[in-house]
Amino acid sequence: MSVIRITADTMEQALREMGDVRVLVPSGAGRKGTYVELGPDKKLPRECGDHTKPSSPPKGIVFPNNERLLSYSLGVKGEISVKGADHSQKMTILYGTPPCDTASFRALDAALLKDIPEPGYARKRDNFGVVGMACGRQGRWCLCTSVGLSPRSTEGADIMVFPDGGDILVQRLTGKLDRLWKILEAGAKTVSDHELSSVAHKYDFKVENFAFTAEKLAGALEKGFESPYWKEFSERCVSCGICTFLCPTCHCFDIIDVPADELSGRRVRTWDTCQFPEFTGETSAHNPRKEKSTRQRQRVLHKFLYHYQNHGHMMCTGCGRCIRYCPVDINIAEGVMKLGGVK
Amino acid sequence: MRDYRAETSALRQLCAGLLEKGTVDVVVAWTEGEDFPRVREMAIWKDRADLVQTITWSPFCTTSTVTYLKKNKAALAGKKIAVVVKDCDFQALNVLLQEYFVKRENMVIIGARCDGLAEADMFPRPQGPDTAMTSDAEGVHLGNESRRWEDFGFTCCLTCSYDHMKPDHTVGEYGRKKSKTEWKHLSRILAQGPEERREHYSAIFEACIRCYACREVCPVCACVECAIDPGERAITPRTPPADKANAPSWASRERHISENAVYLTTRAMHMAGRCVRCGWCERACPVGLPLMDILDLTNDAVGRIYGYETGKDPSAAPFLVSYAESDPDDKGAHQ
Amino acid sequence: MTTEEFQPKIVAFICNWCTYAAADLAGVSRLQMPPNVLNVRVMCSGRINPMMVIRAFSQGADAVLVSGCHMGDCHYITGNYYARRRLLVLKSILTGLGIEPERFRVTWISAAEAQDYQRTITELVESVRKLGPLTMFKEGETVARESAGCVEG
Amino acid sequence: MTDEYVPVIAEITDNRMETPPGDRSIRTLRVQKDGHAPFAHKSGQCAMLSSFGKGESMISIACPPNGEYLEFSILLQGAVTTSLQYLEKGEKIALRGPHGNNFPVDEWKGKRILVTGGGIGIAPLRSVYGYVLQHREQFAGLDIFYGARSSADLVYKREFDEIMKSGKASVHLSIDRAEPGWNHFVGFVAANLSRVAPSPQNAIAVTCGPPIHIKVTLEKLKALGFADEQIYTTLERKMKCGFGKCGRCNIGNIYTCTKGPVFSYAQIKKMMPEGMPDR
Repeated sequence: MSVIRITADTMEQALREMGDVRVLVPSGAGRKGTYVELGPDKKLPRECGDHTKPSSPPKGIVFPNNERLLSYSLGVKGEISVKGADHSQKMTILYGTPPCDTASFRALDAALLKDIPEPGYARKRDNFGVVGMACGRQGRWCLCTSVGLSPRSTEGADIMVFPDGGDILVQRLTGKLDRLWKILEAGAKTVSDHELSSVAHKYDFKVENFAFTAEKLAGALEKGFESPYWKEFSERCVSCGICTFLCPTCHCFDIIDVPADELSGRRVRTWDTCQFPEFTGETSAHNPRKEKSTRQRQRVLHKFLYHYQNHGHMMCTGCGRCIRYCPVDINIAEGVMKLGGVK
Repeated sequence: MRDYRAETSALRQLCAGLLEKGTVDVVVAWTEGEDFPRVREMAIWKDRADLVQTITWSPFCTTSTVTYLKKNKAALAGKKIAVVVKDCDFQALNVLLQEYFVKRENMVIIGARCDGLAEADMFPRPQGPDTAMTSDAEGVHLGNESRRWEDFGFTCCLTCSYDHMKPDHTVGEYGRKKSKTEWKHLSRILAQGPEERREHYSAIFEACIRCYACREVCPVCACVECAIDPGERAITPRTPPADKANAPSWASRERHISENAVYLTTRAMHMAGRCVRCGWCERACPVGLPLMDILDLTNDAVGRIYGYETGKDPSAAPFLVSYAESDPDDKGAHQ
Repeated sequence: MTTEEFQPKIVAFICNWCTYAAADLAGVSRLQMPPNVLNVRVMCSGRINPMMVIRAFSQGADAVLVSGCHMGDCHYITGNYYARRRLLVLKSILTGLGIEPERFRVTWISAAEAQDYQRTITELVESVRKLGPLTMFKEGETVARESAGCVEG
Repeated sequence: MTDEYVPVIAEITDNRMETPPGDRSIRTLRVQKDGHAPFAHKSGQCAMLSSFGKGESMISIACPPNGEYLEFSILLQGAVTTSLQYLEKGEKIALRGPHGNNFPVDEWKGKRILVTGGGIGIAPLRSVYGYVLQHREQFAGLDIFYGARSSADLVYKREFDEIMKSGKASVHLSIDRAEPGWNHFVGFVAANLSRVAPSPQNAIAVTCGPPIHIKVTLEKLKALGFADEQIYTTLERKMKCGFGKCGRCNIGNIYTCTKGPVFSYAQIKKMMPEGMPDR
């Protein structure tokens, strides 16, 4: 069986005793929150929801904002020597992410590992597992049920946890965290499918901030490419990177050279965003996305159309961060609904 | 006690009149959004004058109409613009006037007296868009819910004391305003030793994700080409290759403590005589950094050492491109 | 590394018309000075962009000196007046951030004041030697944590 | 696991001047590694050339596959291209690739190939007409239309003279404005095209150049009766990674660095409208 019932304390003890593993947990909700290491003074989260969701997404653990790709050194006669970077990282377990953040790894895997894998992400992903948790409280900007997920969905999780009173039900979904699973499984009570579904059912509430189903609107979005609405939608956009840097699935990046001196330096990958005007600006001054309406269109359609066409699921996971933290109240759900003719 | 419903309807009438009489081509104001009481800045053009009925004014207008002017400069160029500004936006507009970014003769300034700003997220929602909005010396009241000014933690608003503006039209009582609390935070930081200050500011530099929201929302960060950018925004098809190849690179886009420090320090430097302490950068920062702690170092120097009042006089020379023979000299270690 | 052994790296932006001449005269007169200073000759102190100073610090300078003509003696009439205002605002910011005021000096030394130049440099090197290396702007490569803002610890 | 970011180090074995020095200088670099091509490629593919400390640029490979060398014709544009142009014979260069798809030249065997290039857009086309010239007997014909602003801006001039002399192809050169001593066509490439009016019968048209060139040429080719499937062009956007991850070169859901840069006009028509050449 792959579902067991244990106490939350057993889980905490198991994670702490794993030794050479880095365990990351959300440190708090909102702007001040981030994902931090589970130190001795930190308690393992017992529940999760909008009230535990940090403004920073967990993507930075495997897809850092700043990562060295290679170091180079040049000789005075034009010789070049290049050393690739070591992208490996200590085994890391992310614990207690709400389903929206958990599902972000499904989207990132699809985007960054398919065909030719992105080397930095691929190496870090190898040593990284996610213990997702069912979400107990929706927030004002949540839209997971509109994008094909739900407060109990297990997409992207290696192990899923359903809090049930003081206990938790633990469901094994992949073999990635089997070391942890073996510790938990020893002496634990197995749980029937029936019991799992009755506990999971508690998390089946409908998130009703925005009444639409994204998959049904894909066709309308495709037709709405040249809609004048994009101009209205992006009119007050200030072209900052909040919506994309805080998005758990946005993964566009820039590659820059940082010279240390004339003859050596490093090549670095940093987060980039389609919202910056220079993102697609070519040296010849030609820029296919010069207007901010075209840039906002790229953001919305990439999430709700292009990724869906290429990988079969929405790139938006419905966490609502881009809506909540947008300084000028640009609402991606509202945009999709208007374009899709729902509203 | 101020009733923002009443002030809003007065404002709507005023704006409708300006558009109707043809005094202006466009009104830039806050309008009701989908997510009451959050507001949205919008340009209402003459041909859509019916939209003035969506104009709103309340302490929830935490954004800046001047940023809207800055970001939509091309669309608004050469037009007669009426702009609704709260007190800090007014100062920002004065800074832009000083730098010839906008022309005063093209502007009709509607000053909305602001008693402080309130965060929509602090109130339970959703509430109907007709909910009563009032405020008094204690705080803000939205329907049956009340929050004290201090609850929002908008330090810039709590210490705001602007009282010297002359708008063309006013909303609300345009009397003298006193700050609600005294601003002691910076002096507390400065009273610490260099070691502690380094620690405090290093934590800010380290956590910055370089989304540039602070720069983009800033109403006075109005340069076409920012020194921090790799020189790509000002390129035209006629820019010679040599210019593009030799563009100076002041800061790299690497995100780590050192480059973040370069970015934020440079921004603080360029804000000398520009920062009007509207605090929007701090409110917008998605990782909650106390950015005003950095900018106040600049504001403190500009105000205390040079006695310069930012944004007070639209016809004065900008701070950084002027000098006085009485400016102080470097006193070595005793700065 | 003990403070006795520490050799500070100091970048001096000096104006062509006054301080550079003073430095030249100091050299010709064989005035003894510590060798820790890298002189960068510029045409006027008014040419110093504050970003040059910030960049110097972030690229590993332990102290920065900007030196030009005395007030009223600027070869370009007012360059040093502008420089004084913006550089001292920068100094206030840097001091506030926790960079000791000794690390950033703005002085005015005329072409004849070789001894002033010698004294300024000696004092600067001595005081920075006592302070030790600058830790505020760590060089990029030495930063262990490459993931700013995402993961703590 | 191979690291996509680590480039191959190769040697510059030739750096030829194509157009006079100045703001529109074009030079052709020949790159070899131990006497061979650094990697195998197909006509139309690109490579990411590095100039360390400046950055990387996606440059079309301007020669047909030959196993011996790669060639890149580089127009002076910004920081990277400037430093690439300064590379001297014997110096090293870092490059990665090949990136992108290719012109289906093998499928075109037995057909007449029509190449229309504008400006530096002739560089990727050189890998097409070069291939056709290599295997001339397998193709029914070859027409090359090529134009630039002035005679000084024309690249591969000597090569075109040789091709014309050899009679293996008909070459139609043009410049935008009249010049003394110019005995070819004066006007845009598209105008030259309608003057010659090649037949669409059993033909494939390949075009590349500045966006306006592609747009007008497409219209002309359509007017001449070419079907959408007979017209091929390249779409290039700013690229950073070169393998479909960095997210800036997409047109709709198609990443031009992996699914492109070569598209038939029929494919382009099915794409999101931002793929149209005038965008």
